Amino acid sequence: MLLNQFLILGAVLFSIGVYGVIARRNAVLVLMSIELILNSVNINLLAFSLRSGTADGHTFALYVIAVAAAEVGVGLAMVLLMYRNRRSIGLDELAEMKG
Amino acid sequence: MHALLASDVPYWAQSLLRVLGGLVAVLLPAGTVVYLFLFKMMSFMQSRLGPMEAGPYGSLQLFAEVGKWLQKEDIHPARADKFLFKIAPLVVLASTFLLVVVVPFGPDAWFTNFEAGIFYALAVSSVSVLGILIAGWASANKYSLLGGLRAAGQLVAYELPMVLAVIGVVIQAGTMNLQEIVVAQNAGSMFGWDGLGNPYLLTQFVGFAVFMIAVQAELTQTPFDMPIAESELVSGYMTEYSGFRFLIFFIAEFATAGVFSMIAAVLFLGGWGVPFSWFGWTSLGDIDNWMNIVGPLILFTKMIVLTFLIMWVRFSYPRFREDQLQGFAWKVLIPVSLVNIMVTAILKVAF
Amino acid sequence: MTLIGDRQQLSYIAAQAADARVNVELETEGMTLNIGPQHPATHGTLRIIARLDGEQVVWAEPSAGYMHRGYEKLTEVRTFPQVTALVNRIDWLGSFANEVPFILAAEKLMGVEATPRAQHIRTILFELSRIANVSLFLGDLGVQLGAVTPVFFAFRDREYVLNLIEAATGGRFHPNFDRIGGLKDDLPAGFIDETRSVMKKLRNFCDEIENLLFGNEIFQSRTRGIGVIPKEVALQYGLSGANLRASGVDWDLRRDQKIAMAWDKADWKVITHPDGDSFARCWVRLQEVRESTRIVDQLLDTIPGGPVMVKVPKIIKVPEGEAWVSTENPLGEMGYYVVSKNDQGPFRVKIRSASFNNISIVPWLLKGVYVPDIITILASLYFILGDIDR
Amino acid sequence: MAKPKVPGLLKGLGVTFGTLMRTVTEGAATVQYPHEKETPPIRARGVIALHEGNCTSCMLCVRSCPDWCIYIEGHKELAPPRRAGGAPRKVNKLDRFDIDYALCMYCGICVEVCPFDALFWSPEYEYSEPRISDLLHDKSKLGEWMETVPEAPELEAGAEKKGKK
Amino acid sequence: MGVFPLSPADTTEAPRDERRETELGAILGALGGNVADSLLKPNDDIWVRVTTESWRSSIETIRSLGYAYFCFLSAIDWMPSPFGKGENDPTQPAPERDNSIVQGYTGGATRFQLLVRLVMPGSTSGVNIKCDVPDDSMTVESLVPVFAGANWHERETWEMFGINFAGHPDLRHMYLPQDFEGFPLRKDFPLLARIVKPWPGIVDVEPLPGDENEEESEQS
Amino acid sequence: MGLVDRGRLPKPLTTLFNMGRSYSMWVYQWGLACCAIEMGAAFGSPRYDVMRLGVIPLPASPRQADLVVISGTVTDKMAPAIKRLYEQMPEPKYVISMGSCANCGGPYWDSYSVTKGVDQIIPVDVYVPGCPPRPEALLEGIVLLQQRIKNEDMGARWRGEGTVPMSAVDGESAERGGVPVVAG
Amino acid sequence: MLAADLLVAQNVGFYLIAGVMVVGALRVVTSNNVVHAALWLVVVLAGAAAQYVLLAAEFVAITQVLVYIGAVMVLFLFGTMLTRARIGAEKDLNNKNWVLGVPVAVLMLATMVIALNDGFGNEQLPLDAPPINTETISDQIFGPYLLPFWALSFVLLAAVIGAIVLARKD
Amino acid sequence: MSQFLRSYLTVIWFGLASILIAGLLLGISAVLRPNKPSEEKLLTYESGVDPVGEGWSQSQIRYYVYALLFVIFDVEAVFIFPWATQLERYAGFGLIEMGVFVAILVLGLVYAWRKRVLRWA
Repeated sequence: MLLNQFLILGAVLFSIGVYGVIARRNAVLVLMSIELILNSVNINLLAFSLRSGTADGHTFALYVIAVAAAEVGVGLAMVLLMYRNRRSIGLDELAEMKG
Repeated sequence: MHALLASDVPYWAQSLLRVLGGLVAVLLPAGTVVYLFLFKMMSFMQSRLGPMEAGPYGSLQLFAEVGKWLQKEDIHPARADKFLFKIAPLVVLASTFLLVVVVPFGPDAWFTNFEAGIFYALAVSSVSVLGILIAGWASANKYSLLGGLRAAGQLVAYELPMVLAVIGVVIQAGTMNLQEIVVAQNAGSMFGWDGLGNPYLLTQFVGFAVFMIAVQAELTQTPFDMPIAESELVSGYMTEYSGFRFLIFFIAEFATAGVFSMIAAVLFLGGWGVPFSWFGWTSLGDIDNWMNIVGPLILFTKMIVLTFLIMWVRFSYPRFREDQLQGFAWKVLIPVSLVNIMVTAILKVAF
Repeated sequence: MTLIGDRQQLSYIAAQAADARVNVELETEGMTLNIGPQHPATHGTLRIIARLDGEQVVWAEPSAGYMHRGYEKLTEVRTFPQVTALVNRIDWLGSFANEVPFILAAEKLMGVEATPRAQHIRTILFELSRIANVSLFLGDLGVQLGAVTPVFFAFRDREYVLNLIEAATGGRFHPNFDRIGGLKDDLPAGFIDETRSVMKKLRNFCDEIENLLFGNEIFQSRTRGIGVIPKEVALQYGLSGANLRASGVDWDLRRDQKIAMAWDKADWKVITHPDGDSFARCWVRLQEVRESTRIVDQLLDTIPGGPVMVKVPKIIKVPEGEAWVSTENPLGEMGYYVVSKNDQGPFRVKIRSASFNNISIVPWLLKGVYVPDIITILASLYFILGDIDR
Repeated sequence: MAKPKVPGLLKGLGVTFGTLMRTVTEGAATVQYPHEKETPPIRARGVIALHEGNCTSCMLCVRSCPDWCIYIEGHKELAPPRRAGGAPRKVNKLDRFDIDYALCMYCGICVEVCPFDALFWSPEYEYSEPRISDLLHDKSKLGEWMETVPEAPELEAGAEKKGKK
Repeated sequence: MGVFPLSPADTTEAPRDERRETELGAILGALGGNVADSLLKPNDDIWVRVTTESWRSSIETIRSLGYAYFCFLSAIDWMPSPFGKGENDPTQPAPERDNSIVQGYTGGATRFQLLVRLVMPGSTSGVNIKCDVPDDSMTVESLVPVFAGANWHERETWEMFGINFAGHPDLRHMYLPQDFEGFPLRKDFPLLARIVKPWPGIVDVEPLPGDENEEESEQS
Repeated sequence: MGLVDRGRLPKPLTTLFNMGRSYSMWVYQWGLACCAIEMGAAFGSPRYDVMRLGVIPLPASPRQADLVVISGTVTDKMAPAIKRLYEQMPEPKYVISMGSCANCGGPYWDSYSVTKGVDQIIPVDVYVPGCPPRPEALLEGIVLLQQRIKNEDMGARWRGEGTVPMSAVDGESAERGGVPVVAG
Repeated sequence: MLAADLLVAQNVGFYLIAGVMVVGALRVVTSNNVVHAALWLVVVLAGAAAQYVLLAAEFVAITQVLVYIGAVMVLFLFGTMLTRARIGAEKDLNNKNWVLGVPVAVLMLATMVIALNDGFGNEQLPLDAPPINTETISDQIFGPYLLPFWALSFVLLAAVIGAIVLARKD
Repeated sequence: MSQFLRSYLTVIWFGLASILIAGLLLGISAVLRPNKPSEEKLLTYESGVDPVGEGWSQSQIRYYVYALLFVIFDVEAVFIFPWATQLERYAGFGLIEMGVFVAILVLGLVYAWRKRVLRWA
């Protein structure tokens, strides 16, 4: 197995995630895209960890997962708040609201 | 068994044997639970007889059931999300199969021997939530949706006490490997007397109680059967399912009951083992080979006892309300199991 | 018996109302949930339409009529014996109790009174049908709350009572045993002894249910403080029977009304409960079954001898007049307002059935509760579809 | 309240377990229907049997039936006189006596009003049919039910004896 | 007035019922001119007929006298049925009947009368209150503001008799399908099944040939 | 597809599947009126215990039911719901009409709001007489239905011919003339 | 067993799973039904867990299943069902300027691929490295990384409080 | 292949087996069973009446809060597990380390409790 296999897989997922963040209007979908990005990061972390033979990457992957969970929790709560107030979870409308 | 397989048999045959074994390990408990408890025990508790006509004492009832369900029409409601509607039962069944993988049946009779076995079991058991949530949503039915949401809310709420209850055992055993947990219980001793081994049932009684309550809830059995509460939601997330797909849900429900009971037996009752001192064993290596045959039977017996408990409660209690259920999990079970962990940890460190 | 104080009651009601209001403001796309006409919780074919916000009921209304069979019209085209056979089927669980007030009303118009023995046997059968009726309620209560076993116990022990009723009247359900002026027939031999032993079984059944269900902490937490009906509201809606007594009104037509029945020959208590919640209603019914078994036991000792029928002509014509008779039926006050025009059949019969009034409170009661509480409240109000729809 | 309070949850478990044990040791309360059958009480209103000889086709039952489910047709015949030398009597002869059990409400009014003791209640109940037309029992079938009619029961003490069904 | 011997207790001369007399007196006193007629049957019941205009206020007054328990509300159609009871022989012309409207206790002037029963909780002191329903407008005040429980009863009465209740929150069909036509409890509402199905009782025993004039077959 | 209903299976298999159908009848918890209580007694009372026969009263939703017992008065308002719920049951499905009301309107034959017999809206396999029928009578109806199913020709059912025996010879035993299904 | 076999088997596994993951990820960002997108995300996450296993990270893989599939996805599904989850396709899930995303993503991917190829080329991963066991991870967390661990607890606490504050009605 | 990976391969086999067995049975069933859709039959079941409104509802926010709490505590459990296996070695210091962590999270639970999000009304 090549190291690059994993790294490029990570890169692909990352890019798809970025596309999702840019293109999606629905806030929940944006959060999902962010999850994609975080997962690609995890793959990289673990791949490097295997390369170096240490457990640092694992520890950080765990932390990433934990923080991602917290992020989703708060993010979705915000989405819900938004939905409750505006009956829509379109992000561009949110931007309009500001201006 | 594994040692035997590893040396002589090619990998594909091993895997095939394992899969067949897995089928037996899933379907046998399911059949047993349905016939023995759902049909017979329930009837007896209500001073009835249960199925009697199909075969002697209704022993062929299950075959009749399968034969019947095979011919039933499979309805997909027009407004349902067809694809998700179809795969939801498979997800639930797959979760059961993934769960049975970690159960050790004997000293060498296991399917897999993960280092993080119990952790794995807890992880995959939560997959069924997805299946149920999908089933509830994809049916496009109000009862189903309410049932699915309730089920998901309940399953996640009780996943946690279950996880926390297990931690006590892990602290005591110092490992997450189920096989080692079994050995630790059967090879252990209580106050220097090893006639009983050290089943964690005795030391982790609180953990056991919490675990069994959580299992009851995970299996959506009364008093935690709000997701399929008949008098409220008709059949909850299964309302729209007909034909064989419904049977898959049904099988999965009872198979999971069996598998969870096995896991509980492994964690708290010493699994496949009997106290090692009876035969003068001290470690996994000493155990005679016949234990690979007897072990599954012992485990099966323990499973029957635990499913009896589950079903006994099921047929005796009324059901909670959804908020009471959540309150019970968060205000009683989780604090209790946290305290249990702390006490266990302190004792472990102290002694 | 723990009581919920008035203050608590009122605050509960206020909280319900406030909650419902809050949710109406928030909710825009609520869900309308149909419970029924085919639904396990509706004892038949009642339909509850509930607008939900999440699992909270914003607004709910029972929609009756799926079992409307036009009794009041049918009575106008039938003769008095035929009507007796028909009204059996209004409250199909306590059939004999349906016949009694009608027959009493007809007797009142005709100015006849049944013999003492007939009155006694009527009372015994009346109480037996109450036991058969309410014991099934106790079992069904379990099913509604998710416990499967009580209903089997209820059916098991109810069969003994039905055997008695059938042995005496010939019908398990619809005795059609009452006649203007007495009863169709006397009791068969062995009835008294058999009844005594069955009453023992029934008391045992009550104990079982009490242990299995009423003592259960889950059951109590499901029913206590749920669906509180204050006294004044209960009277406004014309609630009757155990539902009224559970709200603390000490009123039982069996005791308070002087009619040609034998309740005053026995020593028994009227059960009341001050709480007015679902638990109180169920509890009152449980105790009433016990009291009924006591009444039956006592009446069995004192059956007077003599005929069971006074002399009435074979073809009955009831003189002109109007009469109202109601009795304390298993479900509550059931009465018949009979208008006769000196004919073989009644001119107009208004059937005042208990469940109709008992259920009319539901829209008021369901506001702001949760979906599971709908079931609890409906179960504890205890209705029978035929009694609502007639 | 001196007794220690057993939690209701445990009591409930005790009840079900007690029943389980009772069922195992003493047997269930079940009567295994197709193989063993209970005899219904004597007065049970299962099916109406016709004693054809007693019927004078007087139509009383038909007219008092709330469901209009009895159909009688008959004609008059001359029968030999009862006493020798008397005039021949006019007798009603029964051509048709049908009861539609799909419609019957089993109230028993017809049995009660019959002045000639031609109708009887039989406790039999096993006559469900896959075709609704078969539920219309004709004269001969109603006659067959006569075999199953039991004797009227003894009455409880204190009753005034009447030798009526 | 019964044709049959009354039971011994009732044969005593003109029984008095002082309790009911006081109660009726109190009611009549409170209602004043709103009472159209009243009747007291000793040891039986009280009937009061109030004027249509004062319907709601009269009920309110009576309620304030302690009759707080709402028993039922219904109506009576005093018109004799044009169909009779299960017409014996539909082939024959219907027999002549006296089709004049005769009201029951406490009289009245209209075809429909409302009937409400209120009871004093905890006792058996009840009162049956009647009121005429105007034949033309068929409208009476609703009792819902007085007794919340009257809601369903009035809906039922509206559905069965076609009597309107002014001020009722929602007069919708309750028992019958929304598209049901007619008011079933009116006496002129026909029961179709009875008209369509021949009465089995008409098929009488065929007489002997040459015996035609024998009408009556011996019935008992 | 649909080998069972086309009647394209070899006979032993057909028999096997027929057995399956007859011994596993999930009956729909659905009561209408008085008869519902007697049905409940048949299903729920330990004295009768219909589960012995393989009739399992678990499902509350029509989707899982094989058998529906129309127990009680069918009103005109209820009739569309009954029709729909029957439609919503998956094939193969069976109907028992229990009691006079469901058979023919019974005591309410002349009412303005009652449907005169459930067979006007859905096909019925077995009529159980009584008002209400004793639980045993319902059991007898169920046993009768089971006997018929064991001999049933699914193909014929599918073509809308109702329950007909697989062959005339076997059919003799399925039909019975006025005698109880199981003697003694 | 030969090392070559091993290589083949693992590679086959990798490419299979990677393929599924990429398809899944694409469906996540293109699906026109939120619930479908969420379920495709489940596929991606499960695939990631499998990749972790290939990377000999057992504990992380199981954590991925437990936390992501068992918990976070449930959260997502709740979130969608609480807001809007219709059956069937929905319009306007995408931005008006979704076209912009494509070049950005492609550009980014290209840059990264070039950089990675430059940096790591054909570097092989150790094949028979023993899986990192829980013990090592545990020692890491409760040793050098203790502080982030405690910090994490504050993050989680903040998340709880924040979410409760946001999600409450008042 | 290492033993480690093989174990996980078994997991995949089991997953596939479950799908296969279910698929097989569903396949047999598909061959056997009748299929007779009708408009009424495909209608959503709603106690026998016409379905009203849409088949989804804006469900309660409470479900979400519960799920969120679960996620957070699940994460906590993830960290407790490795600690639990090694507790014997960490001894007292380990207790303190985990004690601090859990205590902070319990604060969250207490907060939720005090804010009454754990009850419905």
